[in-house]
Amino acid sequence: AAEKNMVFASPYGITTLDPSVSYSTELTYMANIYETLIRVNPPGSKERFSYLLATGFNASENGLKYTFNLRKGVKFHDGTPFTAEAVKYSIERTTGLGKGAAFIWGDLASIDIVDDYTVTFVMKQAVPLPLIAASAYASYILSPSMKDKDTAWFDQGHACGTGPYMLKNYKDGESWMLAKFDDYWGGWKGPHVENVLVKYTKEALIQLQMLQSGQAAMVGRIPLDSYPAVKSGKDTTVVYGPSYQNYMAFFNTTRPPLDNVKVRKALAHAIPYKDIIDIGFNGMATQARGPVPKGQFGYSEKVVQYNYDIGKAKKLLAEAGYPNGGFNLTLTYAAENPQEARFAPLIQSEFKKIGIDVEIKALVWTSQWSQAKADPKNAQDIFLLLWWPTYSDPYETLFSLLHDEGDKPAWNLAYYKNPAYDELIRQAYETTGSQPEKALELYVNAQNLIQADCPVAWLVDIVGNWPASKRLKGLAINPAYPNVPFFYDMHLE
Amino acid sequence: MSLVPFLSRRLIGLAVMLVALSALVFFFSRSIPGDVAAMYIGGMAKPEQIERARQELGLDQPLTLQYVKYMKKLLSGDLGISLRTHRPVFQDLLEKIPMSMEVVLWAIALAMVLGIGFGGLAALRQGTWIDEGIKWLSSAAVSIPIFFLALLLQLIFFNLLGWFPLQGRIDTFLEFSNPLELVTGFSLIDSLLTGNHAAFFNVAWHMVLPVLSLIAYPLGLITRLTRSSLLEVMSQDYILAARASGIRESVLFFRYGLRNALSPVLTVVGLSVALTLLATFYVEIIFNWPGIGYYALTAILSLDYPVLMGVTLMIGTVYVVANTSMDILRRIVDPRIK
Amino acid sequence: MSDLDFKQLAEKAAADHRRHRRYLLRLVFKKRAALAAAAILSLMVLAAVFAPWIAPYPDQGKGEVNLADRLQPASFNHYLGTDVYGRDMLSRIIYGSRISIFGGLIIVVAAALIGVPLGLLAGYREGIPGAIITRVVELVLSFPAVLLAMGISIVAGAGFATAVIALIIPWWPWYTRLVQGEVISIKHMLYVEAAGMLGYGRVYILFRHLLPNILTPVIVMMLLDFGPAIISIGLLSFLGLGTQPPQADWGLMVWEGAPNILNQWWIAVVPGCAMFILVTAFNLFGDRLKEVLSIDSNQ
Amino acid sequence: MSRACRQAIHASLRERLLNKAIIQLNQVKTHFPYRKNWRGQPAEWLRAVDGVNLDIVAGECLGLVGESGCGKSTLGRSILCMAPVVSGSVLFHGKEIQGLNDAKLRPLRPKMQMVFQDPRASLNPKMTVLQILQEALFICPGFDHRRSLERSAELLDTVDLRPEHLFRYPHEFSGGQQQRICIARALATEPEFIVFDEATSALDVSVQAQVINLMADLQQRLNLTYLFISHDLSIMEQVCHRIAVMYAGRIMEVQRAQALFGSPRHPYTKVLRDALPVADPRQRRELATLPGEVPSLVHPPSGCRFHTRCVYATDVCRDAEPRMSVIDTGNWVRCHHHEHLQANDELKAQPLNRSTEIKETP
Amino acid sequence: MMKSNTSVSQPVLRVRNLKVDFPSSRGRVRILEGVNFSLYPGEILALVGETGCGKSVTAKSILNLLPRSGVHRHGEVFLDGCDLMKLSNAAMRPFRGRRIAMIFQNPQSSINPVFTLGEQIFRLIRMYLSDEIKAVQQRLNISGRAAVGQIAKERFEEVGLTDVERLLKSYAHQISGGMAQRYRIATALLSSPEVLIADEATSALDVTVQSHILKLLRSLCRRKGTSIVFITHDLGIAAQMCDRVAVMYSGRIVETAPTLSIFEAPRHPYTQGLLAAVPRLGSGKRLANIPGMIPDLANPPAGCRFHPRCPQVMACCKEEKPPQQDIDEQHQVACYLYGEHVPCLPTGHSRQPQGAIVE
Ligand SMILES: Nc1ncnc2c1ncn2[C@@H]1O[C@H](COP(=O)(O)OP(=O)(O)OP(=O)(O)O)[C@@H](O)[C@H]1O
Ligand SMILES: Nc1ncnc2c1ncn2[C@@H]1O[C@H](COP(=O)(O)OP(=O)(O)OP(=O)(O)O)[C@@H](O)[C@H]1O
Ligand SMILES: [Mg+2]
Ligand SMILES: [Mg+2]
Repeated sequence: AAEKNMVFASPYGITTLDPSVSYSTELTYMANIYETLIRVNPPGSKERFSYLLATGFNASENGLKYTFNLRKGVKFHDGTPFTAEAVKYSIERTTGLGKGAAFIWGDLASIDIVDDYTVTFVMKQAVPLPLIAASAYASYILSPSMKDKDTAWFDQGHACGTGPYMLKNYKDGESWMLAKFDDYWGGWKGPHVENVLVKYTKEALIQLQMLQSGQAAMVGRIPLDSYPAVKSGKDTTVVYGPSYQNYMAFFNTTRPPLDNVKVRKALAHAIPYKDIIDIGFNGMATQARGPVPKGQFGYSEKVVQYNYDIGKAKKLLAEAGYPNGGFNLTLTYAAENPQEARFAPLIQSEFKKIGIDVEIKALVWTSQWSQAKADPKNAQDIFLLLWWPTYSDPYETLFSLLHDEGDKPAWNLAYYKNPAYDELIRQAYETTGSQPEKALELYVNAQNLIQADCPVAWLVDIVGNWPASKRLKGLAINPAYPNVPFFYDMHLE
Repeated sequence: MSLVPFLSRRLIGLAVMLVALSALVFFFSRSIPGDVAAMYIGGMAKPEQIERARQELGLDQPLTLQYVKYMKKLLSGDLGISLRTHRPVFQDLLEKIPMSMEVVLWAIALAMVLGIGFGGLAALRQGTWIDEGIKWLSSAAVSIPIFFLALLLQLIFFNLLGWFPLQGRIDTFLEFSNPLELVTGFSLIDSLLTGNHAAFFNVAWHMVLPVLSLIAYPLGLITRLTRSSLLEVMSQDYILAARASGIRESVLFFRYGLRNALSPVLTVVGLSVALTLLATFYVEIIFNWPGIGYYALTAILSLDYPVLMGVTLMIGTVYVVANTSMDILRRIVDPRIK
Repeated sequence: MSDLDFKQLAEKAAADHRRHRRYLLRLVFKKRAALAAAAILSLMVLAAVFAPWIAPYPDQGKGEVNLADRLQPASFNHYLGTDVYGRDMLSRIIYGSRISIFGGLIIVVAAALIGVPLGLLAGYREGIPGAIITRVVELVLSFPAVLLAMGISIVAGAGFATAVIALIIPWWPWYTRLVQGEVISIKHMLYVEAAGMLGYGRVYILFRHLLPNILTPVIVMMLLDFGPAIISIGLLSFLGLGTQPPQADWGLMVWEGAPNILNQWWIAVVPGCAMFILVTAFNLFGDRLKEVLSIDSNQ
Repeated sequence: MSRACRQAIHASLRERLLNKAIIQLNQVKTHFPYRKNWRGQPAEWLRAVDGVNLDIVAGECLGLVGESGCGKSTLGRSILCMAPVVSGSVLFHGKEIQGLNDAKLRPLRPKMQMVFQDPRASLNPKMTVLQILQEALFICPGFDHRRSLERSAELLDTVDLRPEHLFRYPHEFSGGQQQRICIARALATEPEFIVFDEATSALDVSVQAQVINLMADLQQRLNLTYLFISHDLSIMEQVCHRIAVMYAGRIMEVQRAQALFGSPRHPYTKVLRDALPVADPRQRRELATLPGEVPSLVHPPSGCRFHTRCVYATDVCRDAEPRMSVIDTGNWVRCHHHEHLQANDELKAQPLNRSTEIKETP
Repeated sequence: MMKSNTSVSQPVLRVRNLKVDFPSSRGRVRILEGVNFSLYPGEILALVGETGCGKSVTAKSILNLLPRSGVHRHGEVFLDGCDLMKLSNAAMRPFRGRRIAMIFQNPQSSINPVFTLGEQIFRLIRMYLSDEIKAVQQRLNISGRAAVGQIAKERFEEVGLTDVERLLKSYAHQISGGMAQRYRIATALLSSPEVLIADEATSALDVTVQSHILKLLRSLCRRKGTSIVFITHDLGIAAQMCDRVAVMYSGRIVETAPTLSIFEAPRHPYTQGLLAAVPRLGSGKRLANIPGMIPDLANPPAGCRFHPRCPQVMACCKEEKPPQQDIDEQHQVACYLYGEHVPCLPTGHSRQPQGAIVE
């Protein structure tokens, strides 16, 4: 008999349970409790989208109007029937609150209810609305019966979506249960996990032990060096898949010696990509080729890549007037991120070989960020960053990270200024909906512009993974929703 | 002499201390670089969003005004809202404190009983191998870093021997069959209150290793102190006089000597409470114990200053309360103390 | 009386006092535990001082990665095995002793340097200065030290220097307390009054009479604080708030090694044991010294 | 010092008293804050010395005797301006020294010194004898290291110690030797006046004899004036010219030493004398006792302070403070009934309030 | 003054050749080197001597109160024919307090500071006087508890302590030295012991209080038939209070005699020196003193330990310990100057000028 209960030892905590506000690790659970209208399918699938609460949509000619047909007979957890009103209510609540990832709806003009099961989104600009509506954040549909409830109420451990699971027994910071919602529209025929106990577990070591001792069927993160053992374990395995997450190192281009493009290039050549992949990620990464992760729209082999070449690095340094290096740089990383802690010393060690002393500082993320933003003159020289797109379109990444933000950037921490680049990506964005090929070409050009100036060293694209029990079937990774295990698709043997 | 003025003096002291403490924490935590509003919004927020949050949180006002507002709210038990979880800090603390205090109190109580026992035994058998053994063990106990001890205990008792559970306060399978329902937050008490006996024993079993890790330092400290204090007391005139009047050695030791030796021990017990509470930071990480330490640690890593303030005030209060109650005990035990 | 005369007498007395000190030292080492502790301490101090010459792989001790030899158990090439980056554990331990000993020293000395003068002042001027200092001491003591240290580490950025500073801040009040108590008990001693009766002022009395007489307990406390200070540095490093990689700090090494403890246990256990041994040695030695000093002062 | 010699001094004392006393105390009151109110100001005072008049004549040794805690040490300290005198005047060579600031007192300090009961506690354990003596010497002008060495050796010689002791620490000496070091330190500044505060109480009989002999010799040789505080009357008789009897912060009687023992004027003195166990088994007698407890110095008894424990007390004792009745120059008593007492030793007034006396059963 | 009939009755306490070694940093130190004395029923024996000569050690070793680790005791202590030295610590217990009681110098510090006087004396009453409790219970028809209180009250009044109720609830630090010492006397004499050892029982007290205590001790002991060993360094007390005096010097009793003969005709040079150093009323003479210092016990002089300070030292004194000699039946002295065998004559030992003892 198949087991209905499973334990998930998860390092992903909950910062808020309000689906309109959620913009953090709780998405791991949100996507199991709430649903969006549509969902992006992993690359290589037959269809681009799966249809959840919507059964289909069509766009107007100019790309400003999208009409969605909604699924009938769907119920919220409290029994409220799902209608177009719920869609309008949910999205307007999100934009009204204006928190979290609400900005993705920035170009929304209005939502019009056509009838109970038809709704129209009117946009101000031609944006890829289906991607937005499929976003892992800010696009969940919640029950209009929760109208008088505020964020605080949700944060007490309440939820009311249409997803296959209901939130139960919520103990903040300890554990919570995702329990089967009997009236789920998908039904419970076939093998499905019915109850998931999420055991909040921060330490990788403990997750490993829980997995190995059979206390957990899947975990979020295990010590890097234990992947081989888990992969080849008797009862354990690791499920891999692409993720649209990548690591990068911003160079502070406002200050010598990094204001010299040759120095930056030298550094980009001196980064030990292979070591970072092998040791920093235990092989679970590929060398990045620019800001757009492999598999995502906008990625292309045509983008120039910097390879590890210490000879070239030395030569470039000499050309730049630093024949034996001889300068110091500071590198900061987020203290919460064990991955960065692990590979930062590799960079440091390698840079030492070309005569550059790197001082590594672990700062709490917000401190690191503030330091980088506040004043370029006092900012760190190298800033390590883990990035993931809010929805799977390159524009957000390219725009956020490198468009000219002046002296008070939010994300352009290289202080990179290139009007040609800004123009290129704007054009690409606007053509995405109508001429994808043209858009891709523009994006490649834009990326090569960046590579020529080398304000950022693109380190690695991460391979997503879930260490899990061999008995757990149906676990897969959808790069558009990194970190979301869709429990409904799983079952235990 | 009497307890009432003493207590009221201590209470006033406590209040003053907390005000000072809160000011310190407030201005200190606000001097930490990091955009609080951005943090509150979370993720990759847009500048206008951050600006809105800044206003919402009142961060655009002068710092002193913010402090005054904070204090006003504090008086009504409102510690503000966590920037990270967006939940009221006070409520979070109410949930987390019992979880940590449960282990801390067990550790302290056991450390006190065992420490006084071992210390007494060592003093009683001064110079013998028992004394030597206890001396070595207590030296070792205060010398081992808590995180290392916890790791070792886990390695030995879970991985090698499998006697004790790895993590958490209750086995996961019980969460399906007999989920722990919280009433007071003290899981042992709650499991009894809700008649959940399976959970009771399970929770107790889960507590063993964390308590063992926490106990080491205070136990060593108390043992050593009891021993030396008792030895000093046992050479006092009044003990000699009592012995000369034919009082039985055991009575002499455990009734006369121990009570006299207790006063410095109690001081250390008081200090140990706050110390052990801090030590839970480590133990909770290693044993995945969802208490205040874990909570504070997460807060600190995300610069969640309302939480930090709450935690600091709480630990400061625990410190003062523990010390005060130990002072009261000391006055009861030793009438000479003014 | 001729000049020579005095010199001889002084020599003779000095010789006697030297003999007494030697005798005390012998007394300290009469206990085998103290002897062993002292041996370990001197070994570790020597190792720390001469690290570049002793460590088999000084560069790895300083942090250079050696990816070819990752995660190796003990062997003739690496007596204590290697860590995640293939660095020689023995070299790391030797370099780590520098941080522990040096950090402990700075913390203890700085805490004493801040705490002692304040304690002197608080004890000697019991009025308003005394009351203020006592309050401040209480306040700082009631502040959760780890949180404080974390806060400082965050403000100033984690690192060895900030960790040390972060630890000094909650540390000095203990010295103030100790000294204040000692001064209050000493300042009513008759020899202090005698000096006052000769017409000497407060400052003179403070430095000539009070300071020398509180020094012994302060030094004993410093010695006994060494262990806790070393542990505390490790505690901060363990949380990632102290010394930063690739520096070799024992607490940090335990933290780095902890994820691998199931398979490559030595990466975490060796530095943990090193710390445990060093701290135990300090404690045993400090205890014995305290014992002997108290015997001496009873004489 | 022979008896004849002492009598000669007494003869001249009378004249000198008329001329000049080295120390004159006039209504000196030294109060310590006893309990503080909520504002931290003293609400009650402990009246350790409460209106003392006393003259100390140059060259004499004045004894001060009394129960423990009656204020003897405090009086000694008050003379040396080391206690919080609240009112009254202290004249040194006719000059007011009470209330002077530290700077003004500094030149006077060397002229007055004190030797304490506990020699061990009065020597800094971290200083050698030489350093201790040098500390005293360097207060006086004109001492370099050489001079101070020589002078220190001289001082040790004066107190029968040897130069090699200069480089030793106090704990290397016996109690008697330590006390001699204290005396040497007191002598170092060439004082005119020394207070010995129970300087021999902690010493053994034989050592006490050594120290007392030394004190007497020094007084004669260096023409010093002593205030000799003790609670042991038998020693006082040996060394003092006059004795002052103190009770609960007041001086009750001042008399020449022999006279005090022969015919005590104050009932308290009488008790003190009769309670003394004399080291002569042939003179066995009933030792006198005092009923009741030592009165509180915070709330001292009204009238005559001794009336609560005095067998001769009458109503007047309770109500009125007795005057100083001068017996002859420099000698006086404070008692309402001293004349009757003098006339008739047997006089027994109606006892006022006495706690039960111990009944001796056969 | 009654004089005990020492020649007739058997001694109640007999200490024979008591030797005590202490461990010290410089090796073993012989603190007592053969102490002999007897205590007769009803008498008060004064034990006098300088600081550190071993008076307290003698007292403590009689009751086996010395620290246990490393201290060696030899000799015999007979109480009524029973050798206390042979008893284990536990077997000593029925003797302590019940048959031999002890009072210490500093009364306040010998009362446990954290218990009320009542709590402490009640425990002792229950321990010693179970019969009397029953008797009182029956006589007054009250509970056991009340009977204990009643007895405590009686005993307090016996030593002249009034306001009993308050005292029973007081702690040591709340009462004066005189009261504390009276309380100690009351507890020491609870069980009417045969022997009371008073170790400097009045040294910390004022003269007037001292006389109270002395009177009290004498009268109570007379009444209860308790003999006293009164340790003191005040020869005045010895002269006034005691029947016999034993003079101790550096771990040995050098002279024992009835009070009168000691004071009138001291034989041992040390006794002579000691008496000469005592200030006497009306003598007006310069005090004599004994030159030199008490010997370093870790490195004591050979032979008679007094010889380096003795004005009449002889060659033999430096070699061998002088034996105890009888001057008469009640007067013993340990000195070569007396007795039948005088092995040698005084040498021309260099003496310091002030050392001469002139009578
Ligand atoms: N510095 C002080 N502060 C407060 N009270 C004091 C101080 N010095 C002395 N006293 C009090 O003053 C009273 C008299 O003390 P003092 O030392 O003068 O007595 P004494 O006669 O010398 O006694 P003793 O014989 O015990 O030395 C005592 O009750 C004492 O407690
Ligand atoms: N517990 C001990 N350990 C080591 N030596 C001790 C101990 N008790 C006493 N002594 C030593 O024994 C010697 C005799 O001490 P004791 O106390 O008997 O002297 P005492 O005659 O009572 O002197 P005092 O008049 O000062 O009370 C001293 O030299 C003392 O140092
Ligand atoms: Mg005094
Ligand atoms: Mg003694």
